[in-house]
Amino acid sequence: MSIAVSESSVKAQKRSIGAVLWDYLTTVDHLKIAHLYIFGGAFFFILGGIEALIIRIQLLVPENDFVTAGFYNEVITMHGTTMIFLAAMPILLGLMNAIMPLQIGARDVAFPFLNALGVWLFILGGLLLNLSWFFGGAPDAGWTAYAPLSTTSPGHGVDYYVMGLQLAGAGTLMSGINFLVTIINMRAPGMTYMRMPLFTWTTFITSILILFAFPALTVGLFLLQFDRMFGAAFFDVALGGNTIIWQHLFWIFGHPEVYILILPVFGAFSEIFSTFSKKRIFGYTSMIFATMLIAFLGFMVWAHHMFTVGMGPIANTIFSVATMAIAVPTGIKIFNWLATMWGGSVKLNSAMMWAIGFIPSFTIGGMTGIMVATVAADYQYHDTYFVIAHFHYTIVGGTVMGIFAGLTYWWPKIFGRVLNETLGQITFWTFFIGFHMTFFIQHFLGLMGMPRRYWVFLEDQGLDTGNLISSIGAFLMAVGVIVFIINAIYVWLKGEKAANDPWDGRTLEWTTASPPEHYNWKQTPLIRGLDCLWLEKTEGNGKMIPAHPLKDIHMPNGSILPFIMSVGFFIAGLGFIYQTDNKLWYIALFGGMAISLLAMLVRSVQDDLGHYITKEELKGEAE
Amino acid sequence: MKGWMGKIKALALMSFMAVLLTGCGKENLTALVPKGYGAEESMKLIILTTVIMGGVFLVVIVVLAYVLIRFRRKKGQENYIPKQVEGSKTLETIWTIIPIILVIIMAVPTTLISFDLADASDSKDHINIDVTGNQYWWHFNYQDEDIQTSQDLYIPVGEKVYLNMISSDVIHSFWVPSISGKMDVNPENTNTMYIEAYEEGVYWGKCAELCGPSHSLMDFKVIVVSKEEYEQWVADMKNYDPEKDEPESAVAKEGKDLFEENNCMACHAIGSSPVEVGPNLTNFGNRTKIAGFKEPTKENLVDWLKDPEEIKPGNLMTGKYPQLNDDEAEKIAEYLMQLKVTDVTPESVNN
Amino acid sequence: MTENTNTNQLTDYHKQKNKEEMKRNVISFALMIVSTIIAFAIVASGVMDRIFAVFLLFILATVQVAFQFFYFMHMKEKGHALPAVMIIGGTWAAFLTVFGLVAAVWW
Amino acid sequence: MNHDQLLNPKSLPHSPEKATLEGKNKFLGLWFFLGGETVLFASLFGTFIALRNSTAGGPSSEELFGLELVFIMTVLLLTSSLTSVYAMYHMRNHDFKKMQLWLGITGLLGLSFLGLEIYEFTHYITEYGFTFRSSAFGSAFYTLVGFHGGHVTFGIAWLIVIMIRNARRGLNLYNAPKFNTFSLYWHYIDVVWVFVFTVVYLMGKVG
Ligand code: HEA
Ligand code: HEA
Ligand code: HEC
Ligand code: CUA
Ligand SMILES: [Cu+2]
Repeated sequence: MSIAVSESSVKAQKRSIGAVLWDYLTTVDHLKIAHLYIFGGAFFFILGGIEALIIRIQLLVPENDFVTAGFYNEVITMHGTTMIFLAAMPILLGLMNAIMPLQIGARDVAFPFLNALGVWLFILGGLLLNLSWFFGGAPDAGWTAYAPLSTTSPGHGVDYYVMGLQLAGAGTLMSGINFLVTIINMRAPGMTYMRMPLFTWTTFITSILILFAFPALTVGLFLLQFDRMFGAAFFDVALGGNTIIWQHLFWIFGHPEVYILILPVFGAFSEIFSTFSKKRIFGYTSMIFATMLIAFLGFMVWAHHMFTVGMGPIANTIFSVATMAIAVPTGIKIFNWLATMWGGSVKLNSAMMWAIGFIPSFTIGGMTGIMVATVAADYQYHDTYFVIAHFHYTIVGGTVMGIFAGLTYWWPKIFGRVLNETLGQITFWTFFIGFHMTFFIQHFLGLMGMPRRYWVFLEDQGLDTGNLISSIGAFLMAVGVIVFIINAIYVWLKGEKAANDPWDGRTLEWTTASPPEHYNWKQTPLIRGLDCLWLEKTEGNGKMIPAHPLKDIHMPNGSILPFIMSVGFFIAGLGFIYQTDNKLWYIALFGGMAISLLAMLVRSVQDDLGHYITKEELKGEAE
Repeated sequence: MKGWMGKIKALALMSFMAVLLTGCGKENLTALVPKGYGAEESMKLIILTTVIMGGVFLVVIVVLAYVLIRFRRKKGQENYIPKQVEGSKTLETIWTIIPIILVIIMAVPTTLISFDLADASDSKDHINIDVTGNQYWWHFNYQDEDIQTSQDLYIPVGEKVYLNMISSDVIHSFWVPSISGKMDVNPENTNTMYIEAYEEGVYWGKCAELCGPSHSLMDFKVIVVSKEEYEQWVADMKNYDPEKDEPESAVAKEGKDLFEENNCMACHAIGSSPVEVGPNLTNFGNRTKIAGFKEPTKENLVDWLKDPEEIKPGNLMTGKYPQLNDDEAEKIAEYLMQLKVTDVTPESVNN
Repeated sequence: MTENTNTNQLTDYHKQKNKEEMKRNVISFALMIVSTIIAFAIVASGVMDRIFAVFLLFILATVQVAFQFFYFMHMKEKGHALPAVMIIGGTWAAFLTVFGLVAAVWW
Repeated sequence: MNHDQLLNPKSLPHSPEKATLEGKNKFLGLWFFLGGETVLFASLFGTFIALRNSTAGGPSSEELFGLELVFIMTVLLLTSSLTSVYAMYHMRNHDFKKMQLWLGITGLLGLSFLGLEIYEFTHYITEYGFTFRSSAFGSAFYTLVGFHGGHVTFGIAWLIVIMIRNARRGLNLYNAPKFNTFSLYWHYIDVVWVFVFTVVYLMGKVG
């Protein structure tokens, strides 16, 4: 059996589907892994979007019975969980995977094998979670899974939640470490920290957040798992347990998580504003500093989700004021972006439209964030549609718009095609209008007395019009998303191959092919300053200077092991879930574990030294 | 705190134009028309922050619009290379300092109000009520008076009332938007909050923490009556003796027997008995709603008795008692509907 | 595999340095054992009152851990700036976590 | 550099564990991993401290714990930390045999630690009926100490794998980083134990 599969550098010929599939199953190349992240994330985004549409249909009119109460709770739980863990984060990880190595001049990430393991854990974790739909009901305790509702929830829904997130979370943690080491150790010559593009910087800081935030979730999930599956008493009040521990652990993870969602797109927007204004980013240093400050403060504010828990006024106000402080660094970023455009030559194509639409949308979301952070006012906002409005303004108006912006901007680099501009504009306008229609009105719904997670709202409570408008808006958003999908398929079938540098870019990724070869550059470029490509365009010959003469390139070997390991964990996950019903499932539990451990053993026993692409081969591929 | 309130009230009016267009929601439910102390204090902060946010947003949007109009790339400018500005110490300092100041302006009243709302030092001098959250109904135990009720909470107008809240199962959250902000009802510790209503009336209360399928139906009412009426109510409730109370009509009598036969008493108390597996039904005839949200008509009650699951999915009464036929249900309903202990009812509010 | 390999062979100089370092490590080990003994002794003898004992126990633990990090795990050496940042960052996050779970709970 | 050079035990630089990019990556990656582990254990410690008096009528820490056993376990684990330092010392001196020897001792010390821990757990279960399900305190205790024990177990397994795997290959640039990362990990387990014995056992005894 040959486990190591060498990636051939043969130019893309027509290959059979099986070969393509095998290629992706065994790949350790950062760009292909990015493809997997993006496609996986897009799949789950559509799934989560369909769930959102179900929510909005149910809330179209008062006392609707489109879905049952139990099912509604499953839908909102899966909507939140899917969107955050399986849609937004993976797509962001995909963008980071594709672009960050290209921005620092690395050939791949530091641990390609772990990278592959991470993506497969995400995909199989996501599938595991969604299997619950088919086997006895999805989790129904909210994406926050507050105990004791989650520990006492009947059926296996919450078990799927625990195991699915445990797998996906482990994958994310690996990616975080991987990106950190890559950025620290694998920058091209001359790429000092203060010359790194802002997207790389935000990747770096996001990774730190991942590293320190996810373990808290891991522990929380373990406790939940032990309570549900092995009779532990962490959240069992009768045995001295305490349900608030879960809330703390969840939010110690959960709040940094929302910055994990937003910081990468802040980075992407910085690149986009700068490129399409033809200006360097305004206040580069303060942008980095602000990002760090957001991350730092982000760890000290988690309890603002718990103002009504009864922590007492001292804790409440400390967390409240700490939270408000985040307005300052975020404001710095907003105004720096505005200043970047100021005096520039602003080109309004679809990538830039997303960025421009983001500014008012996210500002509203951030400002309502400050409003919910004022603790005594949050007694009113908390757990109402005001909070729903707040976080959809930050997440959809920030993260999702950022994802659309980043995808539009980097589509040529990642997929080798430029997206169609007309379709792009249609997507933007329908989505943008639909978004504000859906969520703006929800601020008022919340204050008018509509709590969140309500299966029905009652007649004659003044909530009808608002909900109707909101639901219509959601469908407009759906139109936007569908047009985007059409766009992607259209350019894939019909579009021309993209140029290396279609946007007159400024950063290193635009110096290599679209899409790049798996070794990224024949010769690692030498970096001479910030916005290094722009520098060469204005002060050099428009091309990067190679840092060394042409020589053999060392690349890692592909491997099927990450996939096998993930499958093992997947099987073990099922074993954990069902061993409470039937002890025979222990076979799956231990069997799955054995598969994974065996794969791990093979991995560590093998000498896997990678392979070389020789000078001659490289020369053969003349430009 | 009155000073800054006055000055910004005018501005606040403007920012609430949008709200007014759609209405402020239903009176006695909306948080936008506060009728109690907590809601009013929260509203002060809501207004203050909304005004500040309006200002900040205006600045951002004006700058953005200006940039888009002024610096948009026009035909023939494709090759124009703008000046590559690194940044500006002055500007960056300005937009660091101003938000800091704004945050401080918000932080101070936030702190004051939060401490004020959490100050329970005078709880001894006021009415204390134990609140228990259950899937999916509320129970109220008037500590000092030895009175138990469910679903409808009677309080006197203009008086501080302390609520000591605990849950018997999962986490709930007690929220009467017009009167006060919410507080979680946890299973392991008692949370205390106080409410004070300014006007008589029947106010909607909602459960605000996901607690299962019927979370959205876990409504309750706060009935604010005048002080005299409240005292009357307390006296009536206290003096009520379920033993002595015999229904007048024959149907209701039969209903009472059926109520006992079907073992409803195992879960439902009538009178101040401590049974609280299900709602206390002492003054059921005065309820504003059945099961928290259904109009108190006989048909609805019969429907409830025959198939509570249909009305409140996941409720804990379903399947715990013998199936009732139409006739039995009618009779029990008749009995329950005439359980009126006092003349102080939701209707008597404002009389 | 890498561009900038360090091909220095092992020299006597390095051997000598390794030896000195090993000596320091043995000393820190001894100190660790001593602080462990003190910690256990404090508790076993029960001579100290609670608050003070707990305080002292934590100091001893911290000292021990510092030895581990700085000597056994070489954090004192150069090239360890980032590991130091990581551990300090992790410790900070850890501190907040413990604090949140213990002190900021409301009762 | 090519593959032969990488696998050749004869051409080692003086710090073989960090001579290659892969070695540097592993080294740094492991430290980051430990940073994450710090938060992981902090969450467990926080949970434990919050629940340590929630005995639900069962035995409390004062009644349960005996200091002698814990002291012996502590000494075993601390010593194993020192022996792994010795192993790294010999690695830097390119003395593969001695390195393996000290690693072996480290593993044995780790195993005896683990043995005592298992003995301790069974003791609590059989003598006091104190289990994972007894109370919130029980759950928190076994989870925290068990997580640490799990880390020890994993460490020993890892050690065995790299020792056997490299027994015939000797020390080279490809595997030196593996030994180094193992040793860092092992020290870290010791660090965690210091807090375990302080917070769980000593504080449990003090009350
Ligand atoms: C991308 C995700 C994201 C982002 C970026 C944010 C950003 C912020 N969030 Fe939000 N939040 C969520 C996602 C996000 N949030 C989610 C998912 C929830 C709900 C979870 C759940 O319960 O299910 C939530 C809930 C939530 C709560 C709990 C509410 C409740 O349940 O009662 C709070 C409370 O403080 C809060 C605050 C904030 C603050 C202060 C910011 C700040 O970072 C915002 C900072 C930005 C600005 C302020 C705008 C720009 C600044 C200027 C233009 C400068 C000048 C401005 C001023 C001086 C005001 N958020
Ligand atoms: C990344 C995070 C994210 C994103 C992007 C979204 C996106 C959306 N969300 Fe959601 N949401 C959450 C995170 C997110 N949400 C979370 C965390 C919660 C809390 C859950 C909880 O309480 O536990 C929540 C809760 C939540 C609620 C409250 C439910 C309740 O409390 O009862 C509502 C209600 O309106 C809502 C609506 C929407 C809508 C309309 C969108 C829209 O933006 C969606 C737009 C997308 C589409 C409409 C998809 C279109 C695609 C198709 C139609 C596919 C068809 C095409 C093909 C098949 C090729 N969300
Ligand atoms: C297992 C205990 C149990 C039994 C037995 C039981 N109930 Fe109930 N009952 C409940 C619970 C719990 C509720 C609250 C349901 C909810 O609102 O979620 C309730 C609610 C009600 C209500 C509505 C109360 C209100 O405040 O609006 C009525 C009326 C009622 N029950 C009547 C009866 C009658 C009549 C019987 C006997 C035939 C009966 N119950 C038997 C537990 C029980
Ligand atoms: Cu009770 Cu929601
Ligand atoms: Cu938050």
